[in-house]
Amino acid sequence: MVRLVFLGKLGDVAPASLGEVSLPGEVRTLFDLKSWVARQQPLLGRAMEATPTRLILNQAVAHDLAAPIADGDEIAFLPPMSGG
Amino acid sequence: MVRLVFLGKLGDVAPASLGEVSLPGEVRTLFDLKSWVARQQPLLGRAMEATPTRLILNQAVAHDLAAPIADGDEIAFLPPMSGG
Amino acid sequence: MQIRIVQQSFDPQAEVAAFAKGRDDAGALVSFVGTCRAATDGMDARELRIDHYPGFSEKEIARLAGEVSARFDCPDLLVVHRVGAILPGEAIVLVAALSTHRANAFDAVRVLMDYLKTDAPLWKKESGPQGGRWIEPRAEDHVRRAQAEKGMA
Amino acid sequence: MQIRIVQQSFDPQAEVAAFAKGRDDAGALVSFVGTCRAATDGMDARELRIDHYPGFSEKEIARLAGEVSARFDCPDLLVVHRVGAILPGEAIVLVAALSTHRANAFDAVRVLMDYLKTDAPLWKKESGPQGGRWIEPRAEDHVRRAQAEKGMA
Repeated sequence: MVRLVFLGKLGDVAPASLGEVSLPGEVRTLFDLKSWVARQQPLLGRAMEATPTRLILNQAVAHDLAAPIADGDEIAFLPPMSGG
Repeated sequence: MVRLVFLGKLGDVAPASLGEVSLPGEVRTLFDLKSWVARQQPLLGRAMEATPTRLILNQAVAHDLAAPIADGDEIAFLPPMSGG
Repeated sequence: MQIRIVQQSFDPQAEVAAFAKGRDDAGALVSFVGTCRAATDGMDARELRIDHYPGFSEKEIARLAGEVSARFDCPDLLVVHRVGAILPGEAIVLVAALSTHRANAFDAVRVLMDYLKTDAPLWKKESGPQGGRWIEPRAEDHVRRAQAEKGMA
Repeated sequence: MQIRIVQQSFDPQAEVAAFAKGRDDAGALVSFVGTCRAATDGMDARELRIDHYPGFSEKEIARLAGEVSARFDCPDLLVVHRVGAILPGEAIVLVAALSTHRANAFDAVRVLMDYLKTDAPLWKKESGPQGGRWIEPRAEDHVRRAQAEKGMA
């Protein structure tokens, strides 16, 4: 099981069912996960394509999408920020 | 009679007696007044020489020391400012 | 350095007063308050909502504040950022700096605001009569961010 | 534009709160507070005294604020300047600006402070164990004033 967090406009189109998911065995990296999410939820996939999306793995910025994911990880999907 | 105001460090060395003065007839301009003050009070004269001093005539900056002064005028002597 | 993300409406002047209290060693206090405007870009914004990512948002804002603090030798920084549903007139963000020199305090607050606009993990949504829209940094925010980075702020 | 010279200690945060109250049209509020420090330049300043020239000081500060307000398109400026005997920890000067754009408010407050340092008809005297000394603008204040004039602020 991994925990997925969708922020901002991605949160608007992500169903609650994606909050906690069991990933199939072939989903091993962040890159795999992003593709899998886009396949599961085409609307969310298009939203991630339309805007630069950063991935955060266990609260740290993931610069390399080849990073492996493991059971218990938390992965967040961040569209462009607008603080201040 | 004219009213004289000495600010900042000039106020420290100007005697209260200079607050309200009757000027002799030959003191016709701001330039004359400044020289007259320096003659009356050499300590004040030296203080005005040691630091850039601006004259204010009736609450307006006097750019021309040849400006005439008249009975009832208020003239202020301003050393460099330090606000803020 | 104090960084806080708050869910409830806050009083920015009371925060600044508490931050500066007893600090008669620091002569200069600069503060910025960003408030939810009644109207933005011709749109009648009825409500603003700000999403955050608990834990990560605080950590990232603290990292940005740390960078600014080091760069301008200004350790005394305060950031309070509101999240959740915000009404017009309510404070969204407060950034304050205490310093012995005013130039440092001005630079620190200004540059930290530039950073927050583009780099703070927060997401703003305006809701008005025409529905909602998510706000993204404008081109000028990115320009300002790049200038701030290069020391042109 | 509000310009006030005050003889008594004032609460800068309360002033800013009153200045910004009800202004949900302006999203950006920048303020600067200069406080009497316990120690200045290695001198243990026990008390500060500021002289002013009644009438003229207010008028000149209003003129400087008017210049800054026009230059940065920032009509909503507040200046409160303390005069008389001031103790460590008490506020000396408050400058605040309200604007729809934060850049204008930052520029207005910063440049107005630069102007006040060299051009406001006020005279500061520090009194400590070694006696009193009148403060004059430092070389860096003049440099900053000249830069502010040229738009490099």
